[in-house]
Amino acid sequence: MNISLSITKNIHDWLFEVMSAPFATVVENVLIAVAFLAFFALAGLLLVWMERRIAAFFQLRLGPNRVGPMGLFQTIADALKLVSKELTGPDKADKFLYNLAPYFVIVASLMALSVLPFSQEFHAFDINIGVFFLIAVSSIGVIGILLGGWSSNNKYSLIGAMRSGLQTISYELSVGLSILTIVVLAGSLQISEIIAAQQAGGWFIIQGHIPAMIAFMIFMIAGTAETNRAPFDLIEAESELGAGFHTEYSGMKFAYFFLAEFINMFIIAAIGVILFFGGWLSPFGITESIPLLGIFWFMLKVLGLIFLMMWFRWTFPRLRVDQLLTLEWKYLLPINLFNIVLMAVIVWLGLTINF
Amino acid sequence: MSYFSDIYNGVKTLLTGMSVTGKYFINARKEIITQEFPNNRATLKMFDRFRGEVVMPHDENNEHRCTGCQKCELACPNGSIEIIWDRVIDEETGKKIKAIDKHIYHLSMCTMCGLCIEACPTDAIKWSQNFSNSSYDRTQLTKVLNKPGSKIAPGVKDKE
Amino acid sequence: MTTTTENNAFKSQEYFINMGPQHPATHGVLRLLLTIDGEIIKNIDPDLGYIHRSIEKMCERDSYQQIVHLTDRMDYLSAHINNEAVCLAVENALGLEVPERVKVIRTIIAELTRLASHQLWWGVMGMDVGALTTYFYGFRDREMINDIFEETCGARLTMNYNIPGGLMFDLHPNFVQRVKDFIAHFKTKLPEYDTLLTGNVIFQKRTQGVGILTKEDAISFGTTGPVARASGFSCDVRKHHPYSAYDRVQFNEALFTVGDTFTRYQVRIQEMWESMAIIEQLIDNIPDGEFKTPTNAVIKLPKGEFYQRVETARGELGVFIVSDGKKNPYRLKFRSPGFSNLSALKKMAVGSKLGDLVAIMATLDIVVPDIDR
Amino acid sequence: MTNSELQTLISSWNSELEFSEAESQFLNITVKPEYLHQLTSQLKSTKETSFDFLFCLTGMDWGADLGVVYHLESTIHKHQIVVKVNTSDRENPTFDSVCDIWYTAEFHEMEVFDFFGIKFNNHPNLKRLFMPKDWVGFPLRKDYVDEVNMVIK
Repeated sequence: MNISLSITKNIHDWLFEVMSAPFATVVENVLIAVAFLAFFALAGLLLVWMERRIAAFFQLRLGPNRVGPMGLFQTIADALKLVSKELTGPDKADKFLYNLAPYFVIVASLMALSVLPFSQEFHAFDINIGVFFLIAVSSIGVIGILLGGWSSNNKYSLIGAMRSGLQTISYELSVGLSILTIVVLAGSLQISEIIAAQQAGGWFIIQGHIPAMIAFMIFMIAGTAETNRAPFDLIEAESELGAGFHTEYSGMKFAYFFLAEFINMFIIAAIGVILFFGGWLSPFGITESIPLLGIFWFMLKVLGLIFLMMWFRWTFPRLRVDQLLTLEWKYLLPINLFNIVLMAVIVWLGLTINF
Repeated sequence: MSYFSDIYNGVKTLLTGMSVTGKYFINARKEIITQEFPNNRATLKMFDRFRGEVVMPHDENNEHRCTGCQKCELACPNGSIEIIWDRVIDEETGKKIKAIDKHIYHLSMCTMCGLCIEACPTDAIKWSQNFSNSSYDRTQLTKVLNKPGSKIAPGVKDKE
Repeated sequence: MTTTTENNAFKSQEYFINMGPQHPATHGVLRLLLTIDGEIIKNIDPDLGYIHRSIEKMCERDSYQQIVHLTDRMDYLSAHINNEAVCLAVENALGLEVPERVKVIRTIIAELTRLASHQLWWGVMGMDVGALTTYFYGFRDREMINDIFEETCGARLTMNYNIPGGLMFDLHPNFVQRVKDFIAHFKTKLPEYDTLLTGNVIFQKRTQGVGILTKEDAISFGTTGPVARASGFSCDVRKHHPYSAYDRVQFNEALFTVGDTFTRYQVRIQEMWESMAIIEQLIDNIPDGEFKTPTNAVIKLPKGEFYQRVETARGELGVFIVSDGKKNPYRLKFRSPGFSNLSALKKMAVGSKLGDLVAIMATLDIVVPDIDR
Repeated sequence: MTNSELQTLISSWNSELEFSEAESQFLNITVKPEYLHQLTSQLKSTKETSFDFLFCLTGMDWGADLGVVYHLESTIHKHQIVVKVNTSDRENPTFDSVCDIWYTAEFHEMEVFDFFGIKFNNHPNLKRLFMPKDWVGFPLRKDYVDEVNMVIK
């Protein structure tokens, strides 16, 4: 027996029952925006806490443990501190762009968030080009970083921004191509259909076996680079550039950049889960009948991938800027192109593993 | 082909690195070395030789062992010690001898080199293991080591 | 980034960047004026003196006992070795023979200091190339050495344990056992350093072939210590001019030939093994005896010039005392290893990238108070 | 080479050198400023001496004279020597730079200039290295007075 969740659909129907259509649309959009902003803030704070705790355990430390149980409220305290701080900025900065930059970063990650399905029929926006939309939207963020670095009138920021430009442009390719590999397997760009295909025939990482695993590895590497995290944190590179592009930002504007980094990490992990690990599907279909648990499985898998990214960060040294490009153009890209062909051949010959 | 062996070796070394940090992550409970300082203040004990600050021990009769010979003052490289002394008449012999009025110690100028304690011929000053010496007021770092009304212990003489 | 009229769009746009005095990679208040073209370094002009305290001038004022504690504040990571240098210079000038026990204890503590310094360097090296976790592993092991120092000398960093003529006080009874425990512990942890960082492909790519210094340049720039030995310049004072108990221990001088950042890294890792070997040879046979030879309360050196060389964790420290027979030196010059090593930075780093500069600086193992004095 | 062999060899190059072994553990050569560069480059380039390692360069204020002391070592023959050069000109003391012979001298000569005000000809970048650019006086000279910052015991 299937208990249909359909939360979003129910709310949608109810809104359109009690109000006129244009008004309901406005209310619905506002509700969605508020929900996502709340999620943005909460998930960001939780991820910051998680990062600090996990980093501490890797480094034989305790991490934040004073504010709240296990230091859970530490990041909230930090956020409050950041809100109350004065917003200082360099005198000769390009004020308009300088102030605009953090919002670009935030808007980009919020837009990407909107197409993620948290469980069956529990998403804001199930567009039929979902994956394409994700790739397109996630590249907007770099404009914010470039603007922020350029307009700060600081040479360290500028170097960071330029590095971010070349890094994102290069690794966008790898993210796109590895996603494309899975699209070949799924035969659709719509996220709900991708998950449906995995419900029918097993998670894509098993279904597509070798090429899917290669694609997953490339996706994780390129995804880490996309989110500008170590070992690809050249744009911040605290031992080289101080703080990179956000050197001159303070208070809440800095916090926007900071939170956006963590939300981007969440998004990359979520895409990885949707494409390779069956989204909100439970392993072996054990809780298929209770769609509400889909949220649990989805978050669990996402946190698993986020943990992997944190593990990368706290283990590896940083790459140099030319090695970053070598890795992309000499290793990831050719392998990726070959991988797509391999996947196409496997799909064509029907060599996928289906349960 | 070196291209593929490069990839293989690269991934292998990365995974070995991750295994080291991963091992520590799993054993984090045992391995954590952080000391939670203000919480363990009561149990935290310094080593006997720890150089906290210079003190002058007094016995139960409020007597110290300082003869006012000023050797510590001379030995100090930074001028952290100032001794204000006077001549008093010794009760036993009736001769005039030196006696300290104030043994002033500027903790703010002290570099904890220990030369004064080495120089002291009568062991009048020693290290205390007191480690939290910070203060909001600089004047509190200037200390008078001999207690008010204290006297020199009988029998303590300058070695000539 | 001003362009003059001569500069046209096709000329490279060089610009200045201030690296420091407040910068994470300069390890203190060192300021480098970099001329950069894109990411490529065109020129480096160090600007020193942000923590210059005129220790040489202060030495001309102080007595010989008092000078010792000033040297703690130079290269604070090899504080004991700096102390030893001044004490040896004074003892040699006086013709004072210190007891065997003192020589052995000085050597053991000097090697522990070297280990502690290299552990800190290893942690910071990892941090500079972006692997933050190494910092804490390095510090974990260093803490054990600091505890040993604290128990015996009373201080963790600026120990001031040496005095001219011997030691300030005898070893703590726990010392031998603690050192043995530490050696046993660190022998299991040092291979971990290798698996975590040395073998890592990213680290190797970051360091191999970066900042190469040839042997001729290494000698000409007066570099010493691990920096010079990575280039093949055999300059270990412990081997060539043995002092204290170094003439009776067996150890290998870590010598490499390539002279890049990676070999400088390897030299220090190997030196940690050698230091442990030296300590193991000495720890079980510390001779009994006095811990100091009595000296006059006021030490007066005979008229003349005295030079003492020791090997600190960073290289050769020279103490040049010119005495006119008074109780304080007429002139005292410290030839600090970091100062000469820093002068080779320009040779190593020009033409490489900004990220390389950070790696090169990390393997120079700069301690700014040592350079500024 | 032993000190006496070194002395015989080096004195054959230039008759105006003064040798001394008193009050020092090294062989000391005192050279007139005009012969300094010639002597030092010869010390490095000659095969028998090949002093290729300048391990210490010290500025000195001898009271009346200002001088520089060069500690040299040969990494091949392992012998050491000290070269001294003095001038009585306290207003404008000038020596030839040796930083074309040993690169390390570039920094050390900057240091000597900073503390003693000794100028070096042909030095590529002679500037105040440690002290602020606008500092008046040369702190390590014996006649330097600074009533604010100096504590005299």
